[in-house]
Amino acid sequence: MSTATLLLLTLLLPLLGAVGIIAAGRYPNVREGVTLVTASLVAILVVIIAYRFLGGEEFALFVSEPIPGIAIAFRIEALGMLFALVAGLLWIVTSIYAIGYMRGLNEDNQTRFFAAFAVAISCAMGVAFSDNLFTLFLFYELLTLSTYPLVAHSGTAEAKRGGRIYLSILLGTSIGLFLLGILITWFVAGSVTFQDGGVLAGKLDPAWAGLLYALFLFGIGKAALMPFHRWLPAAMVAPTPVSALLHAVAVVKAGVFTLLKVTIYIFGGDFILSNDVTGGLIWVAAATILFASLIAMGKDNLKARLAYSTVSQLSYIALGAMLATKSGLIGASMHIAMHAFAKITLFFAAGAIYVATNKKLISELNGLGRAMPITFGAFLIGALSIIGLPPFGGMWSKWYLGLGIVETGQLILLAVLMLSSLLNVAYLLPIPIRAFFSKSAGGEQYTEIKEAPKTILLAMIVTSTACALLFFYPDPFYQLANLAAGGP
Amino acid sequence: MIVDALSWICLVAGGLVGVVGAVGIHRFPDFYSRQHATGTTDTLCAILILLGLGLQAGISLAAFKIALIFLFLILTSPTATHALANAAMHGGLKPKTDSTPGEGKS
Amino acid sequence: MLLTFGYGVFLSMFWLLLSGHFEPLLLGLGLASVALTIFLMKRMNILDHESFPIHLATRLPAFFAYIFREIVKANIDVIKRILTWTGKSISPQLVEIQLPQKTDLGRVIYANSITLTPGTVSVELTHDKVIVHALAKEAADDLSTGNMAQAVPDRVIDK
Amino acid sequence: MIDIVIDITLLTFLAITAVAIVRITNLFAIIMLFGIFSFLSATMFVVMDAVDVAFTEAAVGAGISTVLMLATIALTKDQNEKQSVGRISWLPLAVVTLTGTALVYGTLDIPAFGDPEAPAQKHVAPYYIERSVPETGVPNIVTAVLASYRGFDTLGEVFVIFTAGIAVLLLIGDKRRKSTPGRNEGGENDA
Amino acid sequence: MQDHLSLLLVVIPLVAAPVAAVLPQGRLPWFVALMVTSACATLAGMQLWAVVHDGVISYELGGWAPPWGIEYRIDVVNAFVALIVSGIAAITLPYALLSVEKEIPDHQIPLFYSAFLLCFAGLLGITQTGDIFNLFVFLEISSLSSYALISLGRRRQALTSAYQYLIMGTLGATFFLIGVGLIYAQTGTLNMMDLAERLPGVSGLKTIHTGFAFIMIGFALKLALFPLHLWLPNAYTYAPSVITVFLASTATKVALYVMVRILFTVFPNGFVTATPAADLFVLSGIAGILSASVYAIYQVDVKRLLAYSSVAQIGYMALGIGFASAMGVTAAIIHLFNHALMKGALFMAVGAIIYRIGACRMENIEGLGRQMPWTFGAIVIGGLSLIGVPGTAGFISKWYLVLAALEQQAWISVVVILTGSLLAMVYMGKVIEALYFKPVTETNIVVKEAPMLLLTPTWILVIANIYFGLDAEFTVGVAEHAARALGVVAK
Amino acid sequence: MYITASIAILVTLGLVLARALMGPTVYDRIAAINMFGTKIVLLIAVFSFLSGQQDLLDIALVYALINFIGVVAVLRLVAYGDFHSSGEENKK
Amino acid sequence: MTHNLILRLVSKTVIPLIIVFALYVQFHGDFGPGGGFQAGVILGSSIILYALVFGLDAAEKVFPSTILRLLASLGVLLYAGVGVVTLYLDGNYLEYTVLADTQIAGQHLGILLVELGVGIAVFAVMLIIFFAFAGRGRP
Amino acid sequence: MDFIIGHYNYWIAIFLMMAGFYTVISRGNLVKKIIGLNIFQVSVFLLYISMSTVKGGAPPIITKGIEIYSNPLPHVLILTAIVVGVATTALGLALVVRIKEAYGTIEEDEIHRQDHSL
Repeated sequence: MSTATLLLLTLLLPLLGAVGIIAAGRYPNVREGVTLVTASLVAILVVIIAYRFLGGEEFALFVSEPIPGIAIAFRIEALGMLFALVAGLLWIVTSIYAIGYMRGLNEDNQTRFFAAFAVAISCAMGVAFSDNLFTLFLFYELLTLSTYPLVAHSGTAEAKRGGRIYLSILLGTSIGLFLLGILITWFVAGSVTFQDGGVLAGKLDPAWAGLLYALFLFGIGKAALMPFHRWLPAAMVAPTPVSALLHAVAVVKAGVFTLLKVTIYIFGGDFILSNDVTGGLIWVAAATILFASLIAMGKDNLKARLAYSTVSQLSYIALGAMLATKSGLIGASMHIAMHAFAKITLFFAAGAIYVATNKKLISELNGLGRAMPITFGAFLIGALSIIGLPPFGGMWSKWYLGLGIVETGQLILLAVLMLSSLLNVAYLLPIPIRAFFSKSAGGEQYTEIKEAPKTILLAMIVTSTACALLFFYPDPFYQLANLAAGGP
Repeated sequence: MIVDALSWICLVAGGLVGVVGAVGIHRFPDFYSRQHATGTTDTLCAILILLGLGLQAGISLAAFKIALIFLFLILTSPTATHALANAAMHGGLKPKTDSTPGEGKS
Repeated sequence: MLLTFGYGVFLSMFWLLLSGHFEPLLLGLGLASVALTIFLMKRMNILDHESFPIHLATRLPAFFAYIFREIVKANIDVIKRILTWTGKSISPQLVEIQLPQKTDLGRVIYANSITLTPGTVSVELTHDKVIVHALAKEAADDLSTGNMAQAVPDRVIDK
Repeated sequence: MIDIVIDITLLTFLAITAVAIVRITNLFAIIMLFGIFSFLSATMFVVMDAVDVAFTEAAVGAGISTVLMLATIALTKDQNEKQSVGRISWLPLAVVTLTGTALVYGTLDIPAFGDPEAPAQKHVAPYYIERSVPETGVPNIVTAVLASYRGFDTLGEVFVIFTAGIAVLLLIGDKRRKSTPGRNEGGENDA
Repeated sequence: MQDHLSLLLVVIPLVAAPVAAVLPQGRLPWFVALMVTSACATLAGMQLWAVVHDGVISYELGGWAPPWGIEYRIDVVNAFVALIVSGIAAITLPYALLSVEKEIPDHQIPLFYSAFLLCFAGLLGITQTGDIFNLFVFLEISSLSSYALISLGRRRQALTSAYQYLIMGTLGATFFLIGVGLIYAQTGTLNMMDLAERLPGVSGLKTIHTGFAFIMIGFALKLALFPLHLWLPNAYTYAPSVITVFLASTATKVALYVMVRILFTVFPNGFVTATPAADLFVLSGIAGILSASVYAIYQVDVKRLLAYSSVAQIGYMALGIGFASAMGVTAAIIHLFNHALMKGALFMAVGAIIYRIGACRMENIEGLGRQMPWTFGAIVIGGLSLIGVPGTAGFISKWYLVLAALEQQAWISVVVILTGSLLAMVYMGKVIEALYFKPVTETNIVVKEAPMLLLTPTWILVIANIYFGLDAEFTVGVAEHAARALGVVAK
Repeated sequence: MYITASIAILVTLGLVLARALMGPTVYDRIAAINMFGTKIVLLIAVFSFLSGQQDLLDIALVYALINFIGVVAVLRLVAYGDFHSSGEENKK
Repeated sequence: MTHNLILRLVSKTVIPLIIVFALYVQFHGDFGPGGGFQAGVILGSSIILYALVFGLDAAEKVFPSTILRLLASLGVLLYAGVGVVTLYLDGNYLEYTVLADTQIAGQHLGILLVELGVGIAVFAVMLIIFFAFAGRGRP
Repeated sequence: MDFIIGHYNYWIAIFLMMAGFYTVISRGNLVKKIIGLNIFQVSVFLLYISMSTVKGGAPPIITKGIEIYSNPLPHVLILTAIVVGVATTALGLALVVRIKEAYGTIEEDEIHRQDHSL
């Protein structure tokens, strides 16, 4: 198959899947069959593409040119490949998980759920493969819109409130700031196509470049930098598979991914480094890391804590991007993958707990560990990976980030990194510890509680295993990250 | 020449009659008595002025048109006056009347 | 039929006098206009002796002369009252007068004449009488004598 | 000279009538005065040599418009304005003053009344005056311009009138007053 | 045929109107109107083609050379606007059949279509003409018929709205007349091209300035430019669905066209920027976008909400004009086209809802999205276009507008444009939420999807929204061409 | 002489206008308007001779006509309150 | 008002004269003030006078609404039709010159027809409007 | 002085316009608004015709021996405008009639009170 066909297929397949899901809406088994088949196909496709990409093939696809000079076009480069790989692989896992979860809870509107899910994946692929800022923006917005029904899924007042915050912050920042950034870029550089070395380099006064970067930084609301992080905890009202999708796979990663793309291909690492474009902004990321961690510690709601953890972790990537050194960029890119696997494990676990026990608060978890060992085992693995301890994948990304900081010599940042790791420990580890070692308040033994449905367990096992595997075989992701950062 | 003089007289007289009639509608006390001022002076004023103009026009189309205007006014003016008085009567406007002269203002 | 024709001739004259143009086109249009008018009149049902009092033609000049005299008299009277106005020169009256005329046309002309003449305005006209508002008693008395009723051309219709 | 006297007197009458119309609250009287206003302005047109316009304004303004207004108040049965006379609405007054001032400002440059050298008399108009008879054979230039040179405007004008007819038929063309109770569904408390 | 193209465009609907008025009840009047509008759309397309390829068309009505006779003068700008108007009309008519049968009493239908055709012809007449007074005449044809059409709405507020519109519209037209008079007094001509030649010589005069101001205010009233927009929300809310669709996507566009024409073609280059007019446009645009969008958020009637949104969108166009640059005018013209598409689609979809349930207040439409998925889809996509999400026509407009603003370094405008999009998001979000995320009310549970005859035109416009969002070559090309034709030069 | 006549008519017009403005009854106004119309007709007739344009007589004729119709309309309204009833029921 | 004899009779006398006068105005627009529009209004006024004096029903019997509607359409179509005819004769729209052999004759004919159209349309529409107003609220 | 006499016409026309305009925007009675509108329009006509007048000119009807004519063009325009005016008036009044039937009043305040809107 030609490269263009493959590319197009990756984009269209989830959409076709969505159509199939709607068509099969009345028959849950067929519907979920369609979901799984599509997800598998997409995963296979992504792997094939990655393989051929690493083999040196060019993937590009031109669709149309709405405005002269601005095209809807796709081209795969390393970073996008990495993102697509993460999204493609995790979709199938999430699907498996979601089937168990939705069935376990007997949710309404499952057809809409799965269809929107598939569309969201398609959009994520579009973001990953986009060749220019315009295309990226297009799919970025579509992603927001297609995930809105997911966030507001339950239809309760709270869900709608959450959905509204979600939409308003994401669309707001993107239209208000991101689009403006794109327009200014177009206005200044006359092009918004991603280019090695950046299109803005040399065309913009560094002082203005800082401002423009700030527009992007805050405008890409999906990256959840403070103060535009509110949507993420708000979106926690969604069902857990959605949270997994939002926080691990599609949405937030699309955000930081976009940030990285802008950094690397619009500004160019060298331009940023040599002109100190991000000098002040980097502290926003640093502050977000710390504050979000601190807030996370105060949250008793498990998903809320994980959400703030995500906010904090995303800022690692933003930080790495703004460092703009090679190691920093590698670290940031790898963290996309590493965090994805780890955080999705955590969410899966949280969802499993909810399905099995209907509990949402951390303080209620005492003693559950013995009733649900697999779940909490997976949770522990995910937590360790997030903290960055070997033998889990999270270590690598933190390692490279640390290296990046050292290269720039901003040792205070290094301190931030260390401190935040400590905070990670402080807010994540107590959860499995409580579960395994504390006694429940009433002293019950939870004999009646069993593990979550098998599909959920399967998904958790897969992702937690992946966390461990990535420590030993980070290669595919490292290669891609390295390529993206401009390495050999 | 005589024609000129005649028409001059007619015109001026007509104008005067008009003015006096207009004064009349301010002087008379109630609607019905004002009707006399309008109904009668209006007609004479029109007659005189149109006559004056007609004399100037001689025998011509203009004269015919003046005659037509004249006809129209003479037909419609009293009709309107009458109809108006009639309507006023039906509308319930009572005239101030008195049977003995000299007590016009009651 | 004769009436229609006569009226047509009358209207044609009227047209010519208005127009003053004698080109064939305009004459043709004039003819068409007259025809249309007659047609409309028939449709409106207003073509009869009342609307076309040609039978009174012979008596009209005399009548006009009479009425003109009356008008002048009336005006002199009214003007006098206006100019000498002290608040006492009028004594409005309402009087009822029997109508001698037998046709509508005659009554109308009579009523209008009353309006045109000294100090009297016809207020209400019914089948056999007319109510008159008079400015002064003399005027009302004058009317009652019936001088004017005689002058109004009526006999032609009465046969 | 008498032209100017007539002109100025009539204009003054017009102004008085207009003020009276603004001040009076009896609708019947207002309509009567509007009739006078139309007659006066028509006479102004005569004085200013616009005979066709005068013709039309008299027939339309004093005739048709007045009759229609009378018909309306006959149908609405409201013969008095409810708004109090003495109340001056300041905002409208301000708007009106502003607009008026702008217009007066605009007339400061305008050629004086009757100026034969005004640009308006020099460009297109002389052509019509010179060429109307040779080109169309119509001595009344207004008719020539109306029906031929700017015949399309007049076509538009006829369609305007036609539109008005259609519109009136649509609105009140039914012979009888409609008494469809369901017509105001949900309309009462519309915010 | 070819020679009389631009004339036939106006005369065909004009002649069809009296014919439609005397046709018997039934579907025949509709059919006549459909044929006429389709023919006009074709002709308009041919005309645009001809203009683009062969240059300006000048048609002398009555065979009299301008400036003595009336001239139709077509360049890319009016050819484009004429195409928008007739295209929208042609799409509206299939939609009209059922909607009108539902909302208008049977015996009024022939008259309804007659008035519709008159309105249509009037708008085309305004667009085509090169004579400023002829413009006034056709303006009145379209205005009068639209007053009547608006008053046919089912609720009694339609009457008061139409009245309000009549007063405002007539004031506007009279202001325009005053302006034309003043300008005539100093130039002696009414032909636009002739004016363009003669105005530079007198453009310093106070009379000309006042005349200019009056023309602008007059058309601002017609255009519903903030703060003269007060009539628009009512009129659009209470008019019959079809009329709302038609007027929302054509009438204000034509008014805008006239403004652009007068600003840039009739008055000499630089006149706009030398007067405060340009700044006022920007100011009014900014105020309009912000305030009308905020108003829209608080509306409970969907039609009214969209009407306020229209006011805001007009603000965008005003901004574009106010920049008085080639880019700005291009943006305004692009938005003119795109807005016709999106508002057409949205009002059609809302009309479909009204067709089914008779109302469109927020509490009436709860949960309808699931009962009427296609209608709902149209509203969603139309809404996205309104917000300016990429991939829709709305985005293209916003893109060019922001670029134009950036070019002028008008940062506030940039912020306002983007804020406007955000506000659009909020109010469209409200509608979509009510339609889809509220549980279906008991009365709505039995509601069926709108009939095909309503859906098809709606979706044609929806698809156009997406198509012109993905391939704006046509729009942008024509708009740029148009801006050139207008003779706009950069500051 | 035309001048004298026209001035006299103008004066009359002014006085009549005052009556129309002052009322006090509706009938006074109508009467004033009727008279105003007549005087305007005369003014135009005089003016037509004053300016030597005899076409104006047509206009004067129209004015007379319209004035008459206007007054009839007003009267009808005053008498019956509408334009459609045949009036037979009011017959005395 | 029908019982008011004076008005009835005077109107009877005057109405035909008004009609002829209206038609005179219609056809003499070339030479003096007047033309189709004025004629239409005056003609309409005469019928209005008739309606005022003889009752609306009588007037509507003379001109039923269908006829008026046809007349209105006919009038505008006559005007627009002249333009269409000129198109057929290879002229521009409303270019009357092509209607006859000489320019003057063509113009003359064109103007005459066009004014006739205006007159008919205006007359009919004026009556339509008046009847609509007057007939509203009839029991 | 010449200036004042030369502009008197315009100014009075403007004054009349403003009187009409004021009536339209300040009065609450719907019929009166229409009348105000009419006055406004008629005054605009006066303005136009004032512009068309030529001192010593005759009405624009070609007559032997007359050289100076008034400008016919504004006359034509105003003829059209009068027609437009009467059309608008008829339509506006028809609307008023319908409003009266629907609301029972022709006062704006009262209508607002009934609708709580507009």
